[in-house]
This record gives sequence, C-alpha cells and structure tokens, in this order.
Amino acid sequence: GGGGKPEASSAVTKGGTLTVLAVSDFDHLDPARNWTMPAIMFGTRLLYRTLVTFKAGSSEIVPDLATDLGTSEDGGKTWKFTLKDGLKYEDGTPVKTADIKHNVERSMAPDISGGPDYAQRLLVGGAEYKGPYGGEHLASVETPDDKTIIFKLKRAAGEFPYTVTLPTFSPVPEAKDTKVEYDNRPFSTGPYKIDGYQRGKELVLTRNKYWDQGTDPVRLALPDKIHVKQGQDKDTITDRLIASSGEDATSVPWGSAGPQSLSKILPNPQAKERLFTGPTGCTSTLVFNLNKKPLDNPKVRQAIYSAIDKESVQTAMGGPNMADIATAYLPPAMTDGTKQDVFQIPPTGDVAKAKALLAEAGVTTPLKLKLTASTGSSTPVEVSIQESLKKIGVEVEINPVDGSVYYDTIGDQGKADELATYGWCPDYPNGSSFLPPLFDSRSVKQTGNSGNVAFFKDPAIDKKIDEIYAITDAAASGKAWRDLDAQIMRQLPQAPLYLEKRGYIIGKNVVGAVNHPVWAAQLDYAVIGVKKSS
Amino acid sequence: MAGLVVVLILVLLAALAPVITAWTGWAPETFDKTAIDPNMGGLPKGAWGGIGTEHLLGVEPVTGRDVLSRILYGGQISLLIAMLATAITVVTGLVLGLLAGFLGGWADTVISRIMDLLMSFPSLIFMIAILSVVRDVNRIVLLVAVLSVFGWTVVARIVRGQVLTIKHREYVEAARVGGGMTGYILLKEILPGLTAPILVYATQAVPAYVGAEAALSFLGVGVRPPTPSWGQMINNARGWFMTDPVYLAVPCAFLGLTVLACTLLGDGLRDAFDPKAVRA
Amino acid sequence: MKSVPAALDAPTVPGSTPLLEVRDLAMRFPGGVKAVDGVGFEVAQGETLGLVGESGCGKSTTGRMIVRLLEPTSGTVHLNGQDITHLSRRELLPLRASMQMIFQDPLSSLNPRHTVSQIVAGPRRVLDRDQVIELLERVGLAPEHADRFPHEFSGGQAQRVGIARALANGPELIVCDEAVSALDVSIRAQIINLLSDLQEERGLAYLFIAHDLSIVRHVCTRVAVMYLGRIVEIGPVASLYADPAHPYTRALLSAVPVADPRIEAVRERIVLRGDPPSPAAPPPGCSFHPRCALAQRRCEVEAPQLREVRGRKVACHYAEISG
Amino acid sequence: MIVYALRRLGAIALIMLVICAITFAIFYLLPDDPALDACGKSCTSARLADVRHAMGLDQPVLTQFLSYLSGIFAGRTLGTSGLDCAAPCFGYSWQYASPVWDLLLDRLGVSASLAAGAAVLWLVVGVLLGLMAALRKGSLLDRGIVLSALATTSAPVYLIAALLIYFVILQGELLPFPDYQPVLDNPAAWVASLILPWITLAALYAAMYIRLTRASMIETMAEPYIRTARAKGLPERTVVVKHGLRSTMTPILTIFGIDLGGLLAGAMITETMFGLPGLGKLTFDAIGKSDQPVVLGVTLLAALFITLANLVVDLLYGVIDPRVRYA
Amino acid sequence: MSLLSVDNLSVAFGRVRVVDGVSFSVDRGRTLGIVGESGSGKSVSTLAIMGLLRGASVTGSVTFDGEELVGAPAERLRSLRGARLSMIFQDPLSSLHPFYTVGEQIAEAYRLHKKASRKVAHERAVEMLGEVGIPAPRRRAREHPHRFSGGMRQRVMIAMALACEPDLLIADEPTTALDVTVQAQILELIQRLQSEYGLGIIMITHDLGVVARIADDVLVMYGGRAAERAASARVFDDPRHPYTQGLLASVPGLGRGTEGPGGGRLRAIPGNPPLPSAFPPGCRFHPRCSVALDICATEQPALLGTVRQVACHREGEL
Ligand SMILES: Nc1ncnc2c1ncn2[C@@H]1O[C@H](COP(=O)(O)OP(=O)(O)OP(=O)(O)O)[C@@H](O)[C@H]1O
Ligand SMILES: Nc1ncnc2c1ncn2[C@@H]1O[C@H](COP(=O)(O)OP(=O)(O)OP(=O)(O)O)[C@@H](O)[C@H]1O
Ligand SMILES: [Mg+2]
Ligand SMILES: [Mg+2]
Repeated sequence: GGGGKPEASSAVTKGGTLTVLAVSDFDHLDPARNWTMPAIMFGTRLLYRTLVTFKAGSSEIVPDLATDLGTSEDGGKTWKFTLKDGLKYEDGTPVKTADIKHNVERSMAPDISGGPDYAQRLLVGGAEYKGPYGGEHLASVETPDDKTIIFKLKRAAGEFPYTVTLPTFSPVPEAKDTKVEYDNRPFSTGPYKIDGYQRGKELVLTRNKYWDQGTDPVRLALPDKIHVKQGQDKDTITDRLIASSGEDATSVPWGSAGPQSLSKILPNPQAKERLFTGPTGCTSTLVFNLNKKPLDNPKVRQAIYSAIDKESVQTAMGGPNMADIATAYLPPAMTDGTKQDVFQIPPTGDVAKAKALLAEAGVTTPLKLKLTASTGSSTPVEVSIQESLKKIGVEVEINPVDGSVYYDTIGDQGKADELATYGWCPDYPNGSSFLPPLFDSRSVKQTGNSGNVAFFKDPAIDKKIDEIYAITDAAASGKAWRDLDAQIMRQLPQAPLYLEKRGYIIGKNVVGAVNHPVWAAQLDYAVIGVKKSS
Repeated sequence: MAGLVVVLILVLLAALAPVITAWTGWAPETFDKTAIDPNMGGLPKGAWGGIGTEHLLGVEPVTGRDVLSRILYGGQISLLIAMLATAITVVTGLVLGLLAGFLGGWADTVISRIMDLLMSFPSLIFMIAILSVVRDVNRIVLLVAVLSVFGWTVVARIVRGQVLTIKHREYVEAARVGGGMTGYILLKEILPGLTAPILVYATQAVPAYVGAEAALSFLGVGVRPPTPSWGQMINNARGWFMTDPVYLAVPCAFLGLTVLACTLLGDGLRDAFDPKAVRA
Repeated sequence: MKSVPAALDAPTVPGSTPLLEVRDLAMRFPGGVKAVDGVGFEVAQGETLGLVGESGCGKSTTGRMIVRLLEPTSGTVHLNGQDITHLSRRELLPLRASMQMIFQDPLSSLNPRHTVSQIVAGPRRVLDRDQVIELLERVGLAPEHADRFPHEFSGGQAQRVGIARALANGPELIVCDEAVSALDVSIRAQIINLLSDLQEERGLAYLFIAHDLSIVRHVCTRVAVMYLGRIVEIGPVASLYADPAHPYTRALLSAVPVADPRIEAVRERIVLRGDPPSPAAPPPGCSFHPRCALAQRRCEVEAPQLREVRGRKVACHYAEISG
Repeated sequence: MIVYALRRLGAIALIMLVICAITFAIFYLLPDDPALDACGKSCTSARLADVRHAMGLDQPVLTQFLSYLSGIFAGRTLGTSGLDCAAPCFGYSWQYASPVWDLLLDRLGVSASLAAGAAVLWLVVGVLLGLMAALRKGSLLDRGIVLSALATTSAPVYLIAALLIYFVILQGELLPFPDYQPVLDNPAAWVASLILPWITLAALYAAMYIRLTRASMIETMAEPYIRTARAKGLPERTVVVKHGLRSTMTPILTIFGIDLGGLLAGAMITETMFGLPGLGKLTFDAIGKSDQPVVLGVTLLAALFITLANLVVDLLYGVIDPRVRYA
Repeated sequence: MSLLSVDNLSVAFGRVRVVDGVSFSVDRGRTLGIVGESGSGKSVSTLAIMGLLRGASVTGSVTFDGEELVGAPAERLRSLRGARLSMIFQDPLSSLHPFYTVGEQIAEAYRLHKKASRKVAHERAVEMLGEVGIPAPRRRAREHPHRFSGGMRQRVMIAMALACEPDLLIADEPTTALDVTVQAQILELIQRLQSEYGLGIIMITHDLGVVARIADDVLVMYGGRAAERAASARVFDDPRHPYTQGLLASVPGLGRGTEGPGGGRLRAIPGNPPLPSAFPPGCRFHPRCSVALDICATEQPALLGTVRQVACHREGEL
C-alpha cells in the first residue's frame, strides 16, 4: 500500500486557472458511463476517486479510496477492499462502500448505458442484472459495513486490482443519483467539483474543499480552477497554443496534435519544447481472416507480414512522431519496456523472404486479396500496405466501408474480407485486457465480433489464458502474458503494424505536463499546473 | 468567350486525368515517401510544397501523393457531382415548373405546396443529417441525390414564374389560334424562352454545387477518402496552410477558377441567348 | 378562294347561316369580374364588324372567346352554323383554319426565337417555303425577310408578319384585336389598306376591335358599341355615326378629336363625368346611368334590353328621345 | 391583413407538422440506431434490446411520433428511470442528458447574435457597395466592386475564417480569440467576440447582395417615376435614396428574409471555426453523435424560423408596397 | 420675348445625332403642338430643355424667360425644374412612385421649391387635387397611385406639375394611354388650367386630332428635324411639306365626310420612318417622298419662311 508523493514543486505552481481547449464535449462524465480513454482520466483524476488508481504518468497502480490494492483469499474469485478514513464528498458527507456498490449496480441499468462492462461480465449475476432502479440489488457485491466491500466474481481474476481503476468503481451516493442526468453533474469525491457545466460549451471546475490531500497519494490539484472550453476548432487550437498569448499561455489542448499541427510545431524550437509526446498503449494490426484461403496457411500470413514496409506505414501515420513500429501485440507499457520480436523482419520489410515463404506455401501469384478500410480513418495506411504487397505479387483491392459500419463489417464472419486494419487499446495495462479479447476463441460469434476479428481458434491458447487469469502475483502474470504474446505471434492471426503516439502542445505557462501511458498518452491532470503569468 | 474556354479546359483536364497521370507517372493514390520529411510531421520537402519537375503541383503532406494527379481526379469527382446535381435539378425543376405553370389548377397547387415545404426545410441540417446517417451507399450518388432534392425548387420557381408570364404572351396565344397543341406550345413556344434563364442558372449552379460539396466535405459528410475531391482537398489543406500554403492554394485556385469561368460563361450565355443581340 | 362582295347594310342574307354567330356570350373571371355579360351579334361572310368601347369593357375578352382562347362561362359561338363553344382542342383543329386572330402588339405577338418563315408556316406547318415567300410578298415583305427574326423588324413590318401568319390557313374570319392601335399614323394607314385589299381579294370577314372610332368608321360595315361587358348599340356604320341612338355612343363620338382645328373649334362636346365603373361591381340597372345625362329613376333599377330603334339595336330606355 | 396573417400561421403549423413527420420518419427508417451509440463499446444484443426499451425505441413508429407530438404540448415522461420532460417537450437528448428544448434555448442567444450581426453587416455593406456600383455603372469603381464580389463568392467560408483567424488574431494579435459573451453581460466583449464571425458569415452574403442591389438599382433608376422625381427638381440624393432605393429594397427584402430564416442553423461552419456554441454547432455535434432528438428539434426550430421569416417578409412587403393586398 | 425659345437645338447620343437643329418658341398662354412619328425626336428635344437627358450631348440654345439653359449649372436647372418648368409623361402609372401616396408626391416639389412646411404642402396638394377635378381630394390625397384609374392618375400628374404654378408645362403624350372619353376630359382640364394660370404649353402627340383641338402652333418633326412649323390652322388647312400632307391624308376623317364607310383606300405614306443610326442623307424624308427630286437625296433643305416655315426643296412649287 500507499505510494509516495510525486515529486513536483507544488509550492511554486499552486493556484491559477488551467484552460483546456476541446473540440467537443466529453462523451460521458457519469462514472457509470465513462468509457473513453482520456475522459476516464479526466473524471477519475479530478472528480471521482476509484478504489485503485494509477500513479502520475505511470502505469503502476496504487490504492486510492482503498487502503490497499485489494485482497483475495480464493485464488482471485473474491476480492475485498477497505476504504481509507476521512474520505468525504463535496458536501462533507462521508464516503461509504454502499455508494460504490450503488454505482456498480447502476452501471448495469439500461438507462445508464455505455460504461465499461467489466463489472457486468465479471460479477456473479451481472449478466442478468438490470440495475437498481427497479428495487433489485446485486448479491455479488457485499458491503458488510461502511468501510468494506467484497466482490464475488465468476472466474478467477488476478488482474482485478487493475479493473477497479475504472470509474465504475467510484462511489455515487443513492441520494444524489439523478439517474441519466447524473451525467451533467457527478457528485465529487475528487479535488474538484463542478461549478458549471454547459454541455458542448464549457465545464468549470473549482476546488472541492472537502477533498483531503492527506488521503490522496496521486493528485496534486495545483490549479484553483479548471476551465474546459468545448466546441473549439481543432486546427485553431494548435495555432492558438503555438502563439500561446494571453489566456492561451495557461491552456492545454484536449486533443492531440495531428501531422499538420506537428509540421507547425516541429520547425519552431520554442513550440517544440512544449510538445509532450507519449505512446497511446494501443497496437494497430493487420487482421487476417483465418476463414479465408490461403490465409488459413500460417506461411502465407508470415509471407505477407514479411513483405510489409512498416516504415512506410509509419510515414503514412505521420512519421516517427506519430507512431512507432510494432513487432508484438502487447504494447511496451505491458512488457516492462522489453521489446519482443519473434520474426526479426527489418522495418522496411524483407521481400526476398516473403517471396520464398509464398513459394513454400505453394501460392501462385498474382494473389488477389481484399482489404476492408474505414472511409473515416487513415486510408493512407491501407494504401501503403497495398503498395508493399504489390512487390510480392499480392494484389490488394481496398474495399472502403463507411466508418460507422466498419466494425460491424469486419466483425461479421459472413461479410469480412481477407484483410482488415484493426487496433486494440487495453482498458488497463494488463495482459488480461489485451490478449484474451483479441485471441480467446470462446468469444467468437457469427456476427458482432469485436477483438477476435481474425476468428482465431486455438484451444491451447484458451487454456493458457485461463491459467494466467488465476495468477494473482503481478510480476508473474506479466511474464506469463508476454510469453503468450510470443506464442500467438508465431501463429500470426494478426500482424502488428505500429504503436500510435500522441503529442500535446501546452501553453507557455503550463507546468508539470506528463503523458499518461494508460490513458492514450493524454496529459496527466493529476499533476498539471499553471505558472502565475507574471 | 474566355469563360467557355476555361470551363472546357477544366472539364477536359478532369476527363483526361488517367492519360495525364499516366504521363506524369503518379497515380492519385501512389505514395512518395521520398518527397516528404517524416520528421517534420510529413511536410513536403522543398520550398513550394514540393513543386518540381517530379511533382508539377507539389505533393500532399504526410503521404507524398501527387497533388496534380489528385486535383485532376478530384476534379472528376467534384465536377461530376456538380454537373449531375445541376442536370438533375434543372431537368426536375424544368419539368415540374413547366407542369405547375402551364397546367395550373391542382397540378400547380400540389407542386407549389411541395416546393413550399422543401423551401421551409433547413436544408443544410437535413443534408448533413442524411449524409451522416445513411451508410454504405455510394457517396457520390448520395451527395447528388441530396443536393438535387433541395435544389430543384429553385429551378422550378424560376420556370414556373417564367411560364406564367410567357403563357399569356401574345405569341403563345397566336400559336394556339394557329392550332398548336399543348406539346407544341410547351416545347416550341415556351421552352425556348426558358433556355436563357435556365442556362444562366446552370452555369451558376455548377460552381455552387462544387462549393456545396466542399462545404459538406468540410463538415465531414462529403466524399470520403481515398476518393479525392476538391472540397476534401481544401478541407485537408486548411490545417496546413501555415506550413504548406501551396497545398491549400492549388485546390482553392481550381475552385475559384471554376466559379469565375462559370460566371463569365453565364454572362456570355445570357447575351448569346438574347434574341436582340447581333448574331454573328 | 371564293370571293364575296363586301356586304353593306344587310348583315345576313335571310335564310343563310351567318359566318359567325355569337349568342349570349358571357365571361366571368375569378373574383366576380363580369368581363362580358350577354353579348350577341353576327358576322356575315366578307363583312367587317367593328367592336368599340372604352378600355376594360370586354372587347378583347369577347374576341378571345370567339377564337376559343378563353372558355366562355355561358353562351354559344357558332361558326358556319357549327357550335364551337365547347369543342376540345383537337376537335377545334380543322376549324382553326377558318378563324384567325391578329394581335395588338405586333412585336410581342411574334415569338422572338422563331424565324419569320417558322412563324408564318405556323405550328402545323401548313405552308411550304415557297408558299411562305409568296404570302410574305403579298403582305408587302421581301423574300429575304423569311429567315429573319422578329426583332429585326419595325412595328409595321412585324404587323405584316402577323397578318401573313393569320392568312396562312386561309381563314374566313379574322379577329383583329386593336391590330393597328400600336402603329404610327403613316404605318397605320398602310396596314389598313392592306387589310381592306385582302378582304376584297379573299372575301374575308373581320371582327375589328378598336377604340379609334375614326378608323372603325373607315373600315367597318357595321359597328357594335360595348359598355361594361354589354353591347349598348349595334348597327350600320353610316347611321350609327350620323345619328347615334345611345347616349354613350354619342358621348364617345363627340370625344374623338378631329384633325381639323375649325371643326374642333365649333364642335359640340359631351364630356362624360367620371370613369367607367369596374366590371367587378357594375352599377345596378343600366350600367351607364351614373354617367348618363338622360338617366331617370328607371335606369337605376331596370337594365335596358337591346331593341330595334331607327334601323339598329340599342339598349337604352330613352333611345328615342336621344336622337 | 390580420386574417391573412392568421391563415398563413395556420399553413405554417401544417408545414411544421409535415416537416416533423417527414424528419421523424426518415430518422426512423434510416439504419442509424441511437441505441447502438448509447449502448457503448461492448454491446451485446440483450443489452441493446434493454437500451432500446429504455429509450422507447422499441415502440412502433406511430406511437413514438404521437407521443412526441403530445409531448410538445403536454410534456411527457421518458425512459425506464422516469425522466421528466416538461412542455414544450421536443424530445430528450440522451447525449446531453437534457430536454432538447432547454438546449435549444440555451444556444439560441449565440446564434441569434451571430445571425443578427452578420445580417446587419452584409445588408449595410452589400446595399451600400451595390448602390455605389449601380450609380457609377461602368466606372472603374463599379468594376472593382463587381470583381471583388465575384472573388468573394468563390472563396469558401472556412477559408475566409481561417485567414481571418490567422492574420487578425494569431499574427496581428488585433483581437483575442472569440470567447462568446452574452450581449447583456458585456456589450463590448460581445462585439469583440463576434466581429470576426460576423465578417466570415457576412462575406458571401454581402457579395451576393452587392450583385443583387446593383442589378435591382440599375433597373429601378430606369423607371419612369425616377424621371418624374428628377422632373420635379428634387436633388439627386433625394431621387436616389427616397425614390430609387426604396423600390430597390423590396426584392432585396424578400431574399433577406429567406436568408435570415435559413441562417439560424446554417452558420454551422462559422460556429465550428470560431468555437461559438450556437445552434449550428449544436446540430453539427448532435449529428456526429446520432443525437436524433436534438437534430429533430433544431430542424423544427429552423423550419419555424424560415417560415416565420417568410411570413414577416410577406407582411412587410404589404407595408412597403401598397399595391400588395392580402385577402 | 417668348417664354421659351429654342434655337438650333441638337442632341446626340454618342455619335448618333437624334435631334438635329430644331428651333421653336412658346409664349405664355399659348400651346405648341409637336407631332411626328415614333423616334422622330419629340421626347428627346423636350427632355433636353428640362435638362433631364443623361449621357447626351446637347448643343444649341434654349432660352427660358431670358435665361440660357444649355450649359447652365445643373443646380440652376434643378431649381427651375418643377418650379417654373414642369413636365407630364405618357404613362401616368409608371410615372408615379408606387410606394408614396399621391398627396406626398404632389407636396414633395412644393415643399422643396416653396420651402413650405409639410402641413402647408399637404394642404396645397389637396387643393391641387380638387383643382384637377378629383372628387373627395382630402381623402384621395392619402391614397396610393394604384388605387386611381388611368385618367385620375394623369390628373394627379397634372396636379403635381402645376402645384408650384410653373410658367411652362411640357406634356409628352399625356393622353395616348387613355380612352377617348377620358382624353377629352384631360384635354379640357389642360385647357382650363392654361387659361387660369397663363401657362405656356408644349403638347407632344401622335394624334393630329389632339393637335387640332388644342394647339395654337404646330411643329411637325421628321427624323430628328423640323419639317414644318406654323400656326395650327395653316398646317391643317394647307400643309406644305409632303410629309405633313401625307400624315393628314393617312388619317381617316371623322368629321370631314370625305370617305364613305368601309370604303376607299387611305393615302398612306409608303415605307418606314428612318432610324437615327441610319438617317438618309439630304432630306431625311426623300426615300418616302412621292415628289422627291435628285437634290433631295443630297442636300438638306433649310427650314425657310416667316409665318410658316417648311423644310422642303420644293416648297413653293407644290
Ligand atoms: N384573365 C383575366 N382575369 C381576370 N380579369 C380579366 C382577365 N382578362 C380580362 N379581365 C378583365 O376583364 C375586363 C375586360 O377586359 P378586356 O381585356 O376584354 O377589355 P378590353 O375591352 O379589351 O380593354 P382594352 O381596350 O384595354 O384592351 C377588364 O376589367 C379586365 O380587367
Ligand atoms: N438615352 C438614349 N440613348 C440613345 N438613344 C436614345 C436615347 N433616348 C432616345 N434615343 C433615341 O432617340 C430617338 C428619338 O427618341 P424620342 O424618344 O425623342 O422619340 P419620340 O419622337 O418621342 O418617339 P415616341 O413617339 O415613340 O415617343 C429614338 O430613335 C431613340 O431611340
Ligand atoms: Mg383589349
Ligand atoms: Mg416620346
């Protein structure tokens, strides 16, 4: 338990107003519905505390509301947490475990839709439960007293301490529950409370005087006020921050800088200094539809993988500032930084090897394959793959599909083309949030697949997954997931392409900016502050 | 007629896009990694947006795709959409306007009410809503359809108004007295009088639709990549205009040129169709 | 083409059907405008009937109903004894040949986008090019005019084209709606001469609508005077001009200025009071009574019927004393 | 006139009903399912059915439509958790967790400010320049004005906005970035925050109005009654302003009404570029998030404005032009 | 001295000279009738006098009450217009502004020239409406022109022209658009007002009957030039110019009793009037003239004579 305080000279920078320039509103701030990466961070860093959370700028977990990272006595099927003393809401009333249970329950109500579904999937009886508003309660969450909460799970889950970093596991007192409209004004346990929220226009946060820094190992709560201005134009935000004049000097962007922004920032040393870039923790892949011939042959998959010029793909993404080259599924944040690379193909591809593999597999060229591409996203990537494969006699036809039906199309065994581009971002930096969704054969359905869109089925892998689930020791499970990554990689149901990075340019007078590796490289609002503009 | 010449050149360029790109060697989708600087966010190498002997109008940032090639193919799409939409609005508007004005009575009532209704629609909202919600439909067809649905009323209004005045002209009555049947009167007496205003309208509608396509692309509901269109190019280039102004200037220049040429063409046509103008 | 000598005073040879017979013709426009209200007359072959009256009294409406540009509200139009009032456009086609119209504004009655030969040949292309040229020459135009467009013509020339178009079908009756009103004095005389030459040559009958009484006197055999949608007096030119029986006819005649200062200086003039009332709200009784010097009580309540007075028909209660 | 106005209002009500029905039907028929968006990332079919039920989307379209209509007049309760939406209830935005009507009212101020200011600007600039061009027809000034109008028409709105932002705010630092303030709070800040959006929005219209005014004025100045005014010995200024301009304004007024009515929601690009939280921006965001109640609400509001603007114009027309009589 | 004397007035639009050396004069209480075919330059001459032609070059001399108007400052002409020189036009509907009440339109000039208050000017407007024979003038002054009939509108125009008690009234075809009965009313009105106010009048018309009825002197114009100018009785009794003769012969007489009903041909002038852009050389009438000589095709005849002036080479022979 209990991590140390992050080292920042808070004395110098406490106070002031931090302005956040955003293109649009948060999808949801209701902790039961908040499931978009940076928004989870915004909510849990500033407005509601969870049982466990991440350290500033790090993927390491520390207890937040809870006194420790949770204990399990039956190999990970039952988890128990105890609340710290002196935790209060913004009106001074004490935080009770029943409030956490209430929020977990309401996250399963159909009205309160859209939030993370881990609780629903893991808790006993979660799948059938329809929320507390009809008067029913979930027996698998027990609150024997105001300080203790016990979760009973369907399966062993060694990663559960990570799961409870999600906002589902923050308290919402029943008395303050305005149901759907809670989204507009979550009741604060964090260092700030909502002073005004006009959705799509602005959100103003001011200090929550009942928040006690003494109970909080992570949050510094430097600015007196946080002002989120929504509805700004994307390109204009970058221009304003480069100029960084007036109020813009104490502003940060909500969204990351695109290539066109980078082209403005990078040549300008004064602006480049203020660019903070970090990995998103997501891995982008090329999916092979294993139902289709000749992609059922691992040799063919390996040939295609070998032919891809990943450097070209990287360029299409906006260059090294926007993406790193991926050689494994698990992003570096989950491999303790060790770089795994099973095949050791050079970044620009190995055409000779690819051709040899194709020949070995007995494939006659030209081979015609279809690649589904979302019209809304980065088609340049698909085009660069098309160019690469041309060199080994594989003719790729790009099949553009509207962005809104893209996932439906590739997740449908009847509709999916041979190839598709895909990406996976874990909800927390634990292999359980990454490899099982992508490769567990038990989740494969006829339609509506998400994650395992290669339709990969290997009982050995499924078995291995269950084994790792039960490991409660963090280091041991980490190692187990890495080995599984390599094992799956050898079969290559999906080909890792790149690891997306995101950069944020901050105003001149913003201090303490650090990208958070868990939440899509977004600046960590726990420690950010502003200098008094002198 | 400078307008006509420029319009013809633009149309010809767009139509010959495959030939020209075969000659320059750059297809609209082909990447040129060597033309851009990946460490500068993908900015084209060279001062003028990568303009040089290799890429005559420079390259697209990030991808290094050839701007000339994309302009030509984009022109195909932009002009195709604009011309199709114009053709459909003109034909629909003409037919319905003629019917309403000429037949009068209930036909007029029904058509006029439909026009009232369509004109009361906040068309932009509606277009965006439909364009964003309808999926998996050919975007070009959809764009043309949506633009046409709200566009024809303008033509119909012009035509109806003209028909109402022309219908009682003495020369139309003279044709009636001379035994002209409805078809003859519509086609030979009334329609020729409409050609001038309609053609002038059409020359204004084409650039307007190019602009509308561009605006819809800006709002994210226009033509989807990888298909290029001028509007989409301008939209993409907007964020680059400080670091790569040429990339923005090129499609803007083509759009502006189209508008200007069409306006001049419209003025020219107006004169050419004025029976009082001297015939060469 | 048969040629019939111009009938003078006798409109119809007893027993034979007149070329045109109009009975009780009425036209009511939307808004309750009684533009024409029970008009009846006959036109014999080869004769010219003048139709005069103030602006808005329904002359054009009458003419347009006869050529079926307007559908009458009630009443009948007989052409050569055949009732054409309600024939469909197609049924009317064979009859179009015998009935034509010449319009007031020569330029606007020619389609600016058609050549003269297209215009003259007509929608049904009844003439070939040679015949068109022949006809153009007859109305005083040159063969090279055939390929010109209307805007290249002066008013007089354009009216000649209009006349040629009317002649193309070989009509028996031509409705001339103010056919010369828009023309200059010297040109007007040319056109009138042309019309009377053609009448003589081809035995045409004219319904000559005009407001210029001196021209009507010159070209017509009989005249009908209209007031507010009705005929108030109809009869042979000579007697009507010499001795008008209706007070309105007299006022109308006296208002026409004469191109002779000496006559003008001594002429007795009846200047009518006020304006013609609107056909939407005609006065009760005799519609002329508010402006009439002879009006009595009776005129305010009882509408006079057309009756025989001094060899013509007059609609006035006091026609006898107004002589 | 009053009878006429009332009859027109009746027709407007009918048009609104039809628009409402059509819009409703289109959204219902289209494959875009708002429940799918609300359901979230990992949505099972059972969960989706629950969400659909909670949002009332599982009812027949006619039932939904009728309850929508009755909600406008009587208010209604929505969802399984019993949300209250008071009359006038134009639906409920699940995205913003707010009755649509409240959202519309909230955004109206910005859009009205933007539209009104831009309208005044383009009317003044357009008519003045058009007038100058007309009175100096054929001169260098005329050509200059006509050409710049033409150039402006061919410049996309977002380009104008981008250039203004870059040169006036970022490079010139002449103005702070627009941060909308209601006019009553701080009139100076209101103007400062809207001046560039006004220019952006007005530019295209001003160009159109220049051409319109010019053509109309040239026509009017050839009217015989202008000759009469001159024959009376009136000074040229009186002739132009009192006799010429007044007639010229009639056709312009008609188009102005139509443009103004359509502007309310048509300022999407301008609002987006300048981050103004108006109705256009609301719509744009709502469309992006399949927030159909909001789109429906804005559509109705905008249609109402268009029809009302037309009515006002027609009535004004009667006041300006005494020949127009309404029965 | 004449009230208005016009001497050698020429007007050209660009290189096209549409009026060429026209001279005439008008005295107080007298009426000059100008007749001629369409395009013969009647309107242009009078508009030139009023200073209302834009973009035309006007040469010659126009003296009004001793004051030279050609080349006078625009401001001076403006102060005369409407005050001492008035004009009425052919189409009374389009010549009245549709948006202002007739009272306002009449009062406007009065306020300007007489520096009168709004109220006084309105009273004057009402008075003038009564004067021109409009019943219930006080009520009608507040109505808009479209509520008036054609004849009434022309009365309004006359009231407007005479409100400031001008010295000269130019009437450009004031009755052409009107019915004969209404025309008779208007002519009578003009004559009455002339004797009341002692007006000098220029009456432009196509209609020889109108000239015969009210003109004291007649100017016959052809192709932008004066063909004949004399006292009215002389012109009608004994026209000297072949064009004048032709013109008179073209009109079927109502009171002359020469032609029978439905009978006879009119003696029409052949051909068409020339366009200003293609005026024939020499005498402009010669292509249509039945008595033309060779000289007529080359030499322009001068307007000669004292009591009567005729511009014809054969003047005196015929
Ligand atoms: N289509 C129509 N709709 C309504 N009223 C009409 C229509 N046509 C004519 N009228 C009215 O009918 C009346 C008679 O019109 P008509 O044209 O027959 O008169 P007219 O005697 O020919 O007059 P003018 O000498 O002015 O040509 C007028 O009051 C006119 O306003
Ligand atoms: N503003 C102008 N510019 C050029 N030519 C003009 C202009 N005004 C008149 N004209 C020409 O001058 C000639 C004389 O015109 P004017 O109006 O004086 O004729 P008019 O005798 O009054 O004829 P009408 O009887 O038709 O009124 C015409 O040929 C006309 O085309
Ligand atoms: Mg008529
Ligand atoms: Mg004239």
